[in-house]
Formats: sequence, C-alpha cells, structure tokens
Amino acid sequence: MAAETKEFKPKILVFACNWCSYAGADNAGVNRMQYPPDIRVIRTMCSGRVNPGHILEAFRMGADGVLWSGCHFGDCHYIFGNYEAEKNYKKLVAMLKLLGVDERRFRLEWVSAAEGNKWAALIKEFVADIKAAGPSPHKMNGSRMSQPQPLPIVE
Amino acid sequence: MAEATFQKTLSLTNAFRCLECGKCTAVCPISRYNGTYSPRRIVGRLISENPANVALDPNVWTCLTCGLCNARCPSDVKYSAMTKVLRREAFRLHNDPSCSHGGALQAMMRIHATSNQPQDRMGWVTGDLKIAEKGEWGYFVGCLPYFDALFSDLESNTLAIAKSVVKVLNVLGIEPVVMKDERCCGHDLLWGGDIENFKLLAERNVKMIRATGVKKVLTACPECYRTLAVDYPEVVGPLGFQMVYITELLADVSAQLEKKLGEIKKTVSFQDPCRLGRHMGIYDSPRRMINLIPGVQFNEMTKRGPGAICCGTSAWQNCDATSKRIQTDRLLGAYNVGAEMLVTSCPKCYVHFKCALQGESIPEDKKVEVKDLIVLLAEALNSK
Amino acid sequence: MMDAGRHPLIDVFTLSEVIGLEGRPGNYQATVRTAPRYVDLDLCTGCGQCSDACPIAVPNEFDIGLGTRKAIYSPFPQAVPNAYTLDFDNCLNDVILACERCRKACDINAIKYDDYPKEFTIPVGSVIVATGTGVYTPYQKGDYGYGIYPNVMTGLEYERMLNASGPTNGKIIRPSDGRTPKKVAFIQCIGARCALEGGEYCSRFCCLNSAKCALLTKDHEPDVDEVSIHYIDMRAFGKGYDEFYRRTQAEPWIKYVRGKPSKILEDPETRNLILYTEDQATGKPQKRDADLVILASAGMPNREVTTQLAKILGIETDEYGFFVSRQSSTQALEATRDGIYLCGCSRGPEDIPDSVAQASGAAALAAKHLADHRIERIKEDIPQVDTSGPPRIGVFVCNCGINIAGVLDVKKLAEQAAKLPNVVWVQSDLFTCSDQAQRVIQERIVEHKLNRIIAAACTPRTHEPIFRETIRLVGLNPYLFEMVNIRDQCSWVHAHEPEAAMERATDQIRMAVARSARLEPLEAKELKVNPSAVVIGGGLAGMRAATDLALQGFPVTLIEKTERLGGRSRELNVTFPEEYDAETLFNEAYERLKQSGARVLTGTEVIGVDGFVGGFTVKTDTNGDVKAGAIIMAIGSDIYNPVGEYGYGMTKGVITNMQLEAQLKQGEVELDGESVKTAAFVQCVGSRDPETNPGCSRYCCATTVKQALALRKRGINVIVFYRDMRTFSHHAEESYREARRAGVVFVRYNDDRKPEIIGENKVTGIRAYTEAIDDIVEADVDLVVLAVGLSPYKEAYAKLKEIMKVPTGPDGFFMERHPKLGPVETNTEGIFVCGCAQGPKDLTDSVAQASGAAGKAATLLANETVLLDPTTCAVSFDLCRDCGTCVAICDFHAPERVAIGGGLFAAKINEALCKGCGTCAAMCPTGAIKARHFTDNQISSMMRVFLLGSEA
Amino acid sequence: MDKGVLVIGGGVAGIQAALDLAAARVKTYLVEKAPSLGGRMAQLDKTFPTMDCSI
Repeated sequence: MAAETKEFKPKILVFACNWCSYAGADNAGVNRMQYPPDIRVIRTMCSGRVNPGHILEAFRMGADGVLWSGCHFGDCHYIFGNYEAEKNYKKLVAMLKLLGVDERRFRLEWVSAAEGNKWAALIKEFVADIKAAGPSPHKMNGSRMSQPQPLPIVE
Repeated sequence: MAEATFQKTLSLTNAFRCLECGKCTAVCPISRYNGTYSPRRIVGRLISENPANVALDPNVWTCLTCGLCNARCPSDVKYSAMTKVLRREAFRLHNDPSCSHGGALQAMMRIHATSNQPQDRMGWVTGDLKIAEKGEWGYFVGCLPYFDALFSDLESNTLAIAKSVVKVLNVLGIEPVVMKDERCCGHDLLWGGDIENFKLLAERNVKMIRATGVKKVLTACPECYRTLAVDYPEVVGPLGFQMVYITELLADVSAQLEKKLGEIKKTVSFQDPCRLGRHMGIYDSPRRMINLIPGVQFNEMTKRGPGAICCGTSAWQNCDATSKRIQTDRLLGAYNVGAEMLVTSCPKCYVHFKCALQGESIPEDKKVEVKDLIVLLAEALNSK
Repeated sequence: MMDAGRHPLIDVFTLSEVIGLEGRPGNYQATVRTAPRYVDLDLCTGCGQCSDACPIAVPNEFDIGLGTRKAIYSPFPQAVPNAYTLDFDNCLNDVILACERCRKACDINAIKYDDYPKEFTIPVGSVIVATGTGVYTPYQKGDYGYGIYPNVMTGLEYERMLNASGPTNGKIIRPSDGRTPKKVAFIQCIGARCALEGGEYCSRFCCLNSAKCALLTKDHEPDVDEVSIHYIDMRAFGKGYDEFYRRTQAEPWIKYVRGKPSKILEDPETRNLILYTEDQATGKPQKRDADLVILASAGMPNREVTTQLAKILGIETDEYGFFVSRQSSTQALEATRDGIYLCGCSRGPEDIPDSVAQASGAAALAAKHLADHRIERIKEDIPQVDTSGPPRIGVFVCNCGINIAGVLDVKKLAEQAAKLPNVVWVQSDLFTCSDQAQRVIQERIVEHKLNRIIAAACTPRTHEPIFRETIRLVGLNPYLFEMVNIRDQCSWVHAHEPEAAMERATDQIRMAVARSARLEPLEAKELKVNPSAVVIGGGLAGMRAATDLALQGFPVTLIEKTERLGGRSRELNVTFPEEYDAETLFNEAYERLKQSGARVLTGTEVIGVDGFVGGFTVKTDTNGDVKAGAIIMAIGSDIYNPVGEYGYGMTKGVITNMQLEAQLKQGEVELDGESVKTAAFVQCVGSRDPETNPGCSRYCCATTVKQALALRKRGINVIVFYRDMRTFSHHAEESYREARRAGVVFVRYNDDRKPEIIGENKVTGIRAYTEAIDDIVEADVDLVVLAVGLSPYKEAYAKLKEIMKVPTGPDGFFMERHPKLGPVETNTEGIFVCGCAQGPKDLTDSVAQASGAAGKAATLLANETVLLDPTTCAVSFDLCRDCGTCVAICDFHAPERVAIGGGLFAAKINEALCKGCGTCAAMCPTGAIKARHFTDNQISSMMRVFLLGSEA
Repeated sequence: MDKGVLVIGGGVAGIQAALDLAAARVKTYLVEKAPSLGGRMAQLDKTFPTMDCSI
C-alpha cells in the first residue's frame, strides 16, 4: 500500500446564477453526472450581481479558486446582466494579474440550464486545475485585534 | 479598549481641552452638507461616555480626517488623530465602514499584507523609462497599477503619474530604483482601523526598501508620503532612509527643469491634497511647479492652502452623496475662478474628481479637466 | 410545467382522454376518462424506490425506444406530476405469481394494484385543442433505408441522443456499432413538401431544428469532421433564425447541400451510407458518404386519433388529420364549432414562439365564454410572526428516501447543524416536502417560535415556492426561508465520494445558516390594476387584440394614428392562400370590433405614457389622457423602400409587390395602358440582408406565389427569382406547387449574385446566374415586381421606444420578453406587443399573435391587484453619488435620476420595473444600492463561513 | 365543479393556454393522455435560435 499522503483539499467558491448555471448544475444532478465535491456554491439571481469585492475578498480569505458562472450571451434572464459581469471580470483579471494570482484560479464561464454535462466537465476541469495550481499562497492574516494596542499618536 | 489606554489617547489628543466652541463643526466639510454630523458632539461624547459606545457609532467612519478642524481648533484638539484611534476600536468591534467598490480595494490591500505571492506590477515601465536596480534615489509608486485596473471605465489612466515621475526624473539625470514587489503603503488600513495588517505592510515595505540600499525615497502620492514618513517610524522605528515628496525635489532643481519645459496654454487651479498640505505642511513646492510651466495661467481657488477643502473621500470608504457634493463644489470652485483644468498632486484626489465628473451633476459646459501635477509637467517636457 | 401542476385554478388530469362533449358554447359538458395509474398521485413523492425494485425493463417511449425504462416509471426526470406510473401491460403482477416488489419498496404505500379507470363530466364554457402533432414515421415507406439500415435515424431520435438526460447521456453514437460518427448527414423534408409520401405542406420547424442539431453535434462530439444538411429550401423564417442560419453556415464543418439525395445505399461491411446527390458546382451526380444519416421528419398528426377527437368535439379535420380553422387568415385559432379553439401544432406544424403566442390567443378566445365565471381570489387573514428578535433558526434535513440518505449521513448533518449559531431546532424527515412533513414544519414554527427556516433538501428552483408557501400559511414571512441543495448538487453528483460529499453538505448548511440569520422579511407590494387596456395601432392585429379583450369584458381603447382602421390590409386585394377578399375580411373584422364594445380613437397619436403595470396613463394629442392597466403595441411595420435597387424609381416597369397588389385590386395589370406579357418577381428585396433587414420578412414568398397565380390567370407569363422559397405558411406550399403546375418559372439566384435588370428607361429584360444550370438565365420581361421586405417604422419606433421604455432588437423591431416563451410580452411589465411591430410576419400569424397579446393582457387585467416580487433593489439616497451608472446599465429602466431636494439628484429604483437581478448593486461604486435578499452582507457571510471557518 | 375551460393536450401550447387562463382567474381543466405533462418540447435538448434549455 502506498504511504498515506496528505491530500490537498482545495477550497473553491462558485457563484452561479439562478436561471442558467444553477439550473445547469441541477441538470447535472438529475442526470447523476459525477464531479469532484470540492466546490461550494453561492446562488445569485444573475451573474451580474457579483461585484469585484466579492471575488477579491474570496481570494483574501484564502480561496484556492473562484468560479463565476452565468448564462450565455443572449440568454440572460435580465437581458444584459452577464455583459456587466464580463466587464467586472475583465477588471478583476487585471487586478489578479497584478496581485500575482495564478490565472487558473479564477474563471468566468457560461453554462446554460441544459448544459449539465458542461457543468460537470467544467467543475472537473476547474478542480483539476486548482489541484495542479496547489494551495493558495494568500494566507489569511488572523482576525481582528483582540487585545488593546499601544497607540502611536502622531500628527 | 482598556479605559486607561483610552484616557491616555484623549489626553494626548488634547480632547479634554475642548472648549465646545464649535469651530470644528463650523469648518468641517462634512457638517456643511450633513447636519447630523458634528465633530464637536463626538468629542463631547468621548469625554463623557463609554468609548465603546462611541466606537459603535457609524459616524466614526464619517470623518474625512482632512484635518481642517485641527487647524482651526483654538485648543489644539487633534480630532483626526483621535478618529484614527477610535477606528481601531470600531474595527475590533465589527463596526465596519461602507467600503467603495464592494471592498475590492481593501481586499487588495489585505492580500498585499499577507500574501507571499510575487506581484506582476511592473508592466507600466516601458522601454523609454529608465529605472535602476541600485542607486541613491528610490521611487515608491503606490497603488497606481491597481487603480488603473479597477477604474478602467473612468479612463483615468493613473499610471500616467508613475510614467511621468520617471520621465521627469530621467530628464534630471536620475534613474530611480523601483521595487517590483512594492506593496500598498497601508494608509487606508491604518485609517480604517486595521492596525495589524497595516503593521505587516509597514514591516514588509521598509524591509524591502532597506534591502535596495537607497538613501532617499521619492513619492508622488501624498498618502504614501505621510504614511511612510510619519506613520511607519511609529511601528518599525527609524526608517534608515529619507522620504521626499516629488515636488520638494523638483522645486530644488527648478532652474534646471525650467529650461526644458515647453509651453502649455491653460488656465489652471490647484487642489491642495489634505495629506500633503495640512498633514505635511507642503503648500509651496507644487505651486512653484505650476508656475514654472510657460503659458500656464494659475488662478487660485478661494479655499486654498491651509484652508483648502478636501477631495471628499478618504480610504475608499463612506463615499456617498456628501462626498459627491464636496467634489462637485471643488470642481465648480475651479470653474468659478476661470480655470479650465483642476490640477492636483494626489492620485486619489485625481480619481475622485474623475469620478465626480461622471453623470449629470455638473453641467457639461462647466466641467473642468482634471490632471495630476506631475503628468502636467511631463506634458510640458514633451511639448518642448 | 411545474407551475401548471401547482396552480390552484388548474386541475391536471393525466392518463386522461376526452370522450364526449355535449351542450352549447358557454355551457358544454365534457366527459373525461382517466386510465388507472396504479400509483396514488397524492401520496407518491417521486423518490423512485419502486422503480429501482422493479425487475422489468422495456423500451422507453420518451427516448423513442432508444433507452429502457422499468414497468413502474417516471417518463423523464422533471416530469409533472412527479409521480410514477405503473405500466400494467408489462407488470409481473398481471401473471399468477405476484411480484409486488414495487409495493414492498414503497415506504408510503402509494401503490394500488386495484386502481381502476374513472369517468366523469366537467362543466366547461369552451374548449382549447392543443393536442400537438406526431411526427411522420419514415417506416411505412422505408424511405432512405430507415428501419433497414441501422445508421439511418429520425431527427427526434437524434434529439434524444443529444440530450444529456437521454439514453446515451448526450453521446452521439452509431446504432450499428456504438462508434462516434465522423460524418453526419441530415436530410430535410422527410414526409413534408411531397405529394407521394407524408404531406404536401411545409413542416415549419425542421430546417432550423436540423441547423441547431448540426451545431450541437460538434459541441457534443468535437471529433465529428463534417455535418451536411441536404435541403430543398432553407426556411429560416422566424425572428433571429436567419442570423442563426448564417452562424451555422460560417462553421467550416457544416455543409449545406441543396437537393434531397435520390437514394441512399448502405455499405454492408462498414454500415456506412452512400448518398446519391448532385454536385452543385458541376451539376453532375455525385456520391457522398456519411456514417450517420438523420431524417428530419415532418410534423404529422396521428390521423386516426385526431379524426376520432374531431368527431367527439364536432369539429373538422383536413386531409392530413390537422384540425381545420374557421378561416385561415383572421380566424385561424377558431375551430369549425363555436366555443372550440385551436392552438399550436394541432392546426398544422408550428415552431415554439408561434405555438406559445397561439396558446395565449386561444386562451383569450376561450375566456370570453367565461367572462362572468372568473374565480374570486380568496382573501386570507393570517397573523404575522414577529421576526424582530434575534434569529431562531429551524433546520430541516431531508432524506429524500435514499436519494440523499443513501450518500449522506443525514442524522450527522442534523447533529452538526444543531451546534451552529442561532439554530434552535433541527430535525430530519424521510421527505421534507411531503404534506406530513410540511405540517410538522408549521407546528415547529409555532412551538419553538422559529423565525427562520432552512430546508436542506433538493433544489430551490423547484421546491422553494412550496416551502415559502408552507411558512407563509403560519404567518412567517416567506423570504425568511432558505434552501440548501444537498441532493441535486451534492448526493446525486458526489455519490462515489460520500465523505467529501458530507464535507460539502456540512459547509453548505453552515453557509445557509449564516445567510439565514441575515435574511430580512420582505413584503410583496400590491399594485391596483385598472382593468382596462389601450391598444396602440388600428391594423387588423390591433383591431383583433382590442376585440378579444373587449369581448372578455375589459374596457378597451383602440388608438389609431391615421384616420382609417385596417392598416396594411386595406391595400390588399385578396389574402393568401384562400383568396379571401381583403375588403370583406376587413369589414368582418370591423363588425366584430364594433360589436365588442371597444372604444376607437382614430386620428389620434400617443405622445406619452406615465405610470407602470396596472396603472398607466396614455397621453394622446387629440383625446387627452386614457388610463389603462395594460398596453398592447400593434403598430405594424413599414415597407422597405427599394429606391435605387433594381432600377426602382428610375426604370419604368419596376414596381413593388404592394404596387402590383393595388393594380390587382383595381382589376387589370397594365403598364401605361399597355398589357403586360411577361412579369418577373425578385424576392428578398430588403430582407435577409444584414445591411437592411437581417431577417426573413415571412410574408413575401407566399404573396409572390399568390400574385404569380393571379397574373397567370390573366395570361401573363411569370418568372420568379428567389433565394429560398419560404412558403411555410398554411397551405402556401400547396399554392407553390399549384403555381409551378400553372407554368410559373422559379429560378434560384445566389445570395452574392443578385439578378440584373436590362433596359435603360424602361425595363426590357432580366438576367441572373443560377446554379441549377451553372449559367446565366436571361428573359425578356416588361414588368419587374420587387417582393419588398418589412422594416421598422424608424421614427415611430424610436419615439415609442422612448415613451414605452421597451427596447428594440438588433433588427430594429420591438424585443419580446423571451424569443420562445414570451413572444407577446415585453420586458416592461404590463406592456405587450404583437403583429409586425415584434417582427415581420404574415396576416395569419399577426392576428393570431394579437389574440395572444390579448390573452396575456387578460392575465393582468382579470386581477384586482398585481403583486410585485419584493426581491428588488433599493437605493440609499445618502450614499448615492448620482454617477448615473445604474441608470445607464439597467435594461428595465428601473433606476431613474430624481431630484431629492436642495438642487440634488439621486437614483431611485422603481420597484414596479425592477426585476431584482442585482447587477446595479454590483456596479454601484459606493454600495448605495442594496439588492434585497442577495445583500452584500448575506453573500459575504456565506463566504466567511466557508473560507474562514467562522462568521468573524 | 367550477365551470371552466377544457384544454386538451399538455404540451407547451396546452400548458401555456392553461397558465394564461388560470392567471386570468378562469378555472382550467388540463387533460393529457400521457402520464405526465411536457409533450414534445420536453424531449428537446435545446431550442433555436438562443440555444437555451427547452424546459
């Protein structure tokens, strides 16, 4: 038997829009398509709801990967919400590049309600990518101060 | 917060000397538009109440820490310093400010504080810009690359400031040392109460600068300037290098610079950044730089110098309708003295004004151009 | 589907047939017979344990026999009702040795072997026939080797294979050897457009369906090298269809081959197929090989079944078995007996948008018999649970039979949940969605003063409404319910990794608990509905919409800009295909309008609209304000002006088809008093052209056929230059055949080589290149008729777009809410669109759509109030910077810049317009916009719990 | 039983007609021969031209 190795369990956050991607994920379930369980999903009504702060905060808090998913162009339940998501995505890609975040860790993908197979394949691929990228180097610094601090006062 | 510590703070900031004259509230740019906010009342509460109560008040985050009240206070109450301390307590108690852009910038700063990942931030250094590995002068760029990424839709091009700094320095024969893994100075975290992450940033940056061996570090950002020059020594001890604001250096060599400047025919006015002016006492050198450019007509705004009004937002938090009104007033203030362009020498003032120009608050025909001082100088160099 | 199964006013009878209809319109008695299901509909939860236990496997009808199902089964995963059915013919209990495995497997005793057929009568005012259509089975004739060669299959079989939940899980395989095909060939018009087999009519949906399947083929199997589509004419007539067709044409691996193969032979060794076709470049016969052939079968009713039903209902069918309309131009949705209406494919093949529009139309027509029998909304009085205190969360974890419990340790999940902050009650149930468990939830809310409920079960997309209703009934605000999907997105997809699945379920429950504590009660706003409507546009579509609404008892005002009603129809001579006199048609429609009681304002223009759904004020230039709860836009379309094309406007003898129609109406077709010998038609002038109108104008091919026949009757020779003959409408294909028989010559020209007009000042001839002979055809003609397309009224549309806040699409026509499922609604609630304003179409489709708009408007007007979903966005004026971002990005025009005093402005979101997507909240620079139910705080609490392990 | 409209066929058209009638407060009886609703559209994978899912 192989020696027991400590397996890397990535923390992957997924934002999925209610109408297409979340439904696509349900569709994968209905069809019992298997994919790795390393993701945690947050449902929003539209991919446009997710703002740059959410994504950067996720990385700040040590997420190993963030997947953002919405409807294909033209399918958005709110007409153009996914176009706004893409605008923010482009800004974030630029921000994360500056921060030195491995580009594999952040993706924006379009998955429709019928694309259970695409969803399952996407999660498989993304989890494999994150595993290859390894644990996030962005370790979270503890929480808020619990002790009174000495107070430098300068003016 | 331990009671004793807090009492000490009040004493150090002269809070007990408050005469309740109300001058602070009278000059406060926030109180001017937001009648519910009064620095005087907060000082009063701090003296009489449990500090935790005050720290839980959302108004802890309202202050711009621009220091106008300090300047007017007959008793020398250091209100903004007190606010800084109070915010540490607020932060600890989970009384959070409302962060602009969904907190994207704060997240970025905290990643800077804790991540060991090397950044990829040198993309702006184009071939025509000469920078060095070693030397006497260092240049602390600040968060400009990040502003460009996040504010792409403002078309603000804040990186032009960094490019202009290097261009101007190159003209003077200086090839500055630029650090490829420089981190956020932590100004906003410090003024946002997150002292722990601020300390991490201070330690990292100072260690990095020391490792380059530079003697003097230039910056074109008043916030970086104040933070490194004044706040860092408080947490890391003596820096081991000297902080110099860009216009101070340029004013010293203005004779050399003047010969190389071409003409720019513009009527301009100047926005005193609060960190540069009231916090650090630099009023003169930026004005000398503006006046150096041939063709520029410099019209001062009515509120200027030590009495200048702040750009309306600080530390990417609590940006709101009041902020916008302050900015609108500033921009119209420039227009009213006949300026076509409002020059500032702080990247954040610049971004805030760029943002304020959006929308319909200011009529199109009254919208002035906004430009950073160094960018203007570099343009004058180019036009020769 | 789910909604229909749940609606209190809809009784669904499955496994049922109508066997009798007595009485008169408004007072029919329908007799229905229900076959036994052998499973109790009320008890069955659809857990599937019975099916797992069943030893019998039979071919699955839903997958056209490509897959198998058990003798006790649910046809497809999202079936409504979500109950199983026992197929007694295949069940072992029919024989002496009782099997009873399913009965024993069922935990709730839902299986009843002694179920029996039931007959009952229902009082009905009217009947809608929406029986759809079957498909032509190429079996009977063995066409192209179907049923003989294993690798020849029908489109529907292929469709099931492409479906991820289908028999092959979305894999494309050759039935002969299970291999992925390299070359797939589609053959169009199987059983359609053919007098020998199937029907003569066009089946409407197949062209685009094959294009879609072709595109999907590569998505599913990237290794496929080539997909060829063998067709006669590409009939991409719907809105956006031509653009879609062009998209598929641009794919290098999709090949469109004109002409049906003469025959197909199979290579017995490889089982590959050889298609005998024509090489378009040389005009010589050629052989093409394919390893999979898909026959695009036409829609075709089961004639026995439909004639039987027609007999029961007392209505007529045509020779194919489709139900016959009373009159096909303007009464297409009416069957030949009063009070019986048709929609969808029951009257002929339709695509989805037309079916949906017709369904709403049939609803409008059927409802007029029941205008006095609307069901009152029951007012409830439920005391509200006080939710102001600290959160008290109840967590209910579902086993879902073994669907969840088979993978996850439900008991442990419950135990863990009990330790989470704010959780005061936890329990697990076999089926949390069962009536019994729902009652328990209600009891626990009262007993433990719970003010937040979480169900860890299946997907909120189907079950959230059920739970919300449950807690609402005991006075707990429905928005304090949160759902964790530990089935569809956990136990089902991580069945092989139960431990990791457990971790995921644990995290997702913790995240839900954190979010739940931050949920806020939301109150749905109720807006009063003014039960009257305004119809803008007095063409036949507008007249029809106004008539149908007025007949349902709603006050209607029809506003027409010009002085006369009837619009474009007044310029027509006769309609196609039945050559009904247009003047008579108008007079009949006008008579109906008058009798309906609708108010008509002619010579009146709409200059502004205020308000929103339920309470609009329509401002007019001459007649003051008109109040209305709903508005229907039926302003029609302009006709393309071909000035400069084909010498139009410069060369004598070049006219438009509308000008020809006017001459036909006068009687004689002449040119300067001289008779015409030969006329040529040029199709697609201002249609299917990305520069003018990217789409098909839908009416022109059939109109040309009609006019060509009229010219032939006058002894004039006719040549038609076309790209694809799109005679898809009812009986138009038959007329097309008739025209060819009558000697009309049809010449196809290429998209990039338009015909040329010969003659300086007066037309003398026309020439065009045609692939059919790979040469130029030249003819002497003295009249050229340009079949001009329909285009938007530029100014009127721009103005109306501004006034109504309804966007126009890339083609310039008004955009519908959803291209398929919402063809007559717009994105602005309470505003509907029909006829050519939504896109070019012929008279039949315009008028049917007008009824559809009336039907949709009635769903609003029949209610005293309209409830607004409260999960909208709201702006805090204190934080708003008046930057204008939200105003600029919202396609629903919900945010508006408003003065807030002191010379200041801020954005304000109109809750009646906001759809709650939350995009503005994400784009707002200062955080001034709160997306209710998806606030930053709620989202970030979930992130913190997952990533930091605590809410800190 | 309340007097209503009889809708024969539980495919996309029948369901749409039933939903519209019910929303207009008209009692509707939806009769379907098969064990479940959905008809032809439930069999489709995606629909043109937007390629979204069919149910």
